[in-house]
Amino acid sequence: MELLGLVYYWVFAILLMIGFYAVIAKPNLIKKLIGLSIFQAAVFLLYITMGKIDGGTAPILQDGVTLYSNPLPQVLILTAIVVGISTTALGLGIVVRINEEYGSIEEHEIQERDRQ
Amino acid sequence: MIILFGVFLLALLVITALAIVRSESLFAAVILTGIFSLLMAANFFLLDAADVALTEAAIGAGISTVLFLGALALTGEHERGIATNRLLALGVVSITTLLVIYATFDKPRLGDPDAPVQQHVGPWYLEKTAELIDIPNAVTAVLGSFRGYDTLGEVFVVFTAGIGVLFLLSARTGWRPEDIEGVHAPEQGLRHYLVPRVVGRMLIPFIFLFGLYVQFHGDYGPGGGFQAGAIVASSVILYALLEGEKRALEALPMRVLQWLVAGGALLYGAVGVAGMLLGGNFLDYSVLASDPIAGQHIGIILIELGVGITVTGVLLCVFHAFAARGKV
Amino acid sequence: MYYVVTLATLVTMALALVRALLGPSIYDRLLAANMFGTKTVLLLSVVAFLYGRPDFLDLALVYALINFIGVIAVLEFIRDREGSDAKKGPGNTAT
Amino acid sequence: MTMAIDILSWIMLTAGGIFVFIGGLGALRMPNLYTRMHAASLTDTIAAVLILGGIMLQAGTTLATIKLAAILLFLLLTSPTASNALASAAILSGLQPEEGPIKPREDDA
Repeated sequence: MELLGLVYYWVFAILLMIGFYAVIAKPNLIKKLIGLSIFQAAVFLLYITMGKIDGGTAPILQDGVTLYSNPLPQVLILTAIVVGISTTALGLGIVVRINEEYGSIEEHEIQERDRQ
Repeated sequence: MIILFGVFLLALLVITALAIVRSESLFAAVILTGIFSLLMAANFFLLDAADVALTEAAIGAGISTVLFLGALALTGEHERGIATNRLLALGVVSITTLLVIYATFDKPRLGDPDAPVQQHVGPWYLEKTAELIDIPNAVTAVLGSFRGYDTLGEVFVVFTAGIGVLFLLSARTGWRPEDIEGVHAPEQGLRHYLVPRVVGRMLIPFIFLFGLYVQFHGDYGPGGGFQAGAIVASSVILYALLEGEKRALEALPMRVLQWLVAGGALLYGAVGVAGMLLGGNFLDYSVLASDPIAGQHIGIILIELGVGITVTGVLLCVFHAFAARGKV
Repeated sequence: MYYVVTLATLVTMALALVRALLGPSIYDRLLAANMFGTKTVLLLSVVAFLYGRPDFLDLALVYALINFIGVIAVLEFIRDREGSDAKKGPGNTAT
Repeated sequence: MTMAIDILSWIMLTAGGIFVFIGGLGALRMPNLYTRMHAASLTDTIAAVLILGGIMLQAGTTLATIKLAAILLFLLLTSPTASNALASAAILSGLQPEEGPIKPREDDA
């Protein structure tokens, strides 16, 4: 039972590294961006996990409830999700432009074109 | 029991993430990303983060899929290359994973009320929300009032990202935002899927209405400008998918959208400046009305409105920019 | 009793996920994703009551409303692709 | 009276749970796309009615019941529509339904 409380952090670590693997090892730029959003999601999970309190409930005040989970991580992550999709859109925009200039979104093909 | 459900969902999350990275078809990867987001939202919900789950739902269910598909349509849907330095990458990744997992043994257990993170500011916010702001949703109170500067910054990041996409995708080809309106053939839209069109058209007003509800009910329940912006944008995107971009742009022209992008951020800033003019600090809403608590209410509603307008504008601008790029 | 329903929903989500991973066609994946969406709506509704905070049903409502958009977007995308493939030549079937 | 409502709602919830599970099993084990779609979409609908109805009985006359009714309404609208769109897209793309006895597929083994 003691270890069960750590599973969330392990999943955070695993997801983080799955995303990171996609970013460093996959040559396809869109795949890299998908990996980046998995990476992001892992960080979101970490923050929300830290804010949880046993026996607490969501921080929306209600009569007769005294214990609430921490609202601060939730605020940070709430805005981060929307910022995340905006920056992902920016990344996708850059990928689309790269595809137009180089005719490819594969890393090695782009590098080859650059060397010429 | 609930923690077991959570762990089960986490296991599914890891499987999905692995499948996303392994999948060679980017198209399948995008569909799996939708499932990933659903799992993420369910997990947030189990961890008491109703507001965050609502945001993830509003963004992940429609908009992120649509954006990725928009980019895929412009680039290509299959990975061609094989992973470079695969073994090296795997090695680095596995070692780092083990290191991070080793580090977690020193972390406080899930839900520990004595964890350091629970000792500071968090309890203070909960305590003071009832006293200083007097709205039930502590998340909205922290977002809008206690940490209004942060949120202002985030809104400007969203704003900048939207402007960035418009700049990038209007470069060189001589494409101007206004041109989108002219480039579409009239037979756009899901003309030959009759049933989805009829049902979808029926749903659009409800989605829009629900967006407004989330916007203005954000003080009392889960919701607020960020979620509402995404939901309203979803309803317009659905309209564009069903009826074609041209009709959507007739309803909400690009010019209006650009005004929305700037206007929301400006409204947020203007509320801050109004506070200064009335003798308070920047983003101090207490001076907006004779009663400080009423002033806080007015301030939070106004800045949430600003957030909602900017988010709607940016998401729609980005969507139209991708869609138009494909047709030029 | 809510626990039984939650458990059934979770197991079904796992089954749907397996279908989404196996494929084989893109429509199978899409079907699984759609099914996953409705199951999430049910799960969230039940858990809202399990937690005793029924005001959180908003979340399930969002999914009930906009999960549809994802499916429509993917179908639109497929239609565009098929359209451009058809111009290049026949012989293209769903994979 | 409350007893009767409780029993009825538990029955509905359990039946809903069973249907959900059957649907999942069908979507996984059926041999081709159209049969899978059949299993998934039919049970989706009945399970949603049963489960949400069961919760509604528990909730009584509150705002939650109205929200549940709205959720049910939208699910009943969108879920069959999505199935329909999916099936018609699959047919249009040339994926023909198989006729005659069903051949088992390797990936289900």
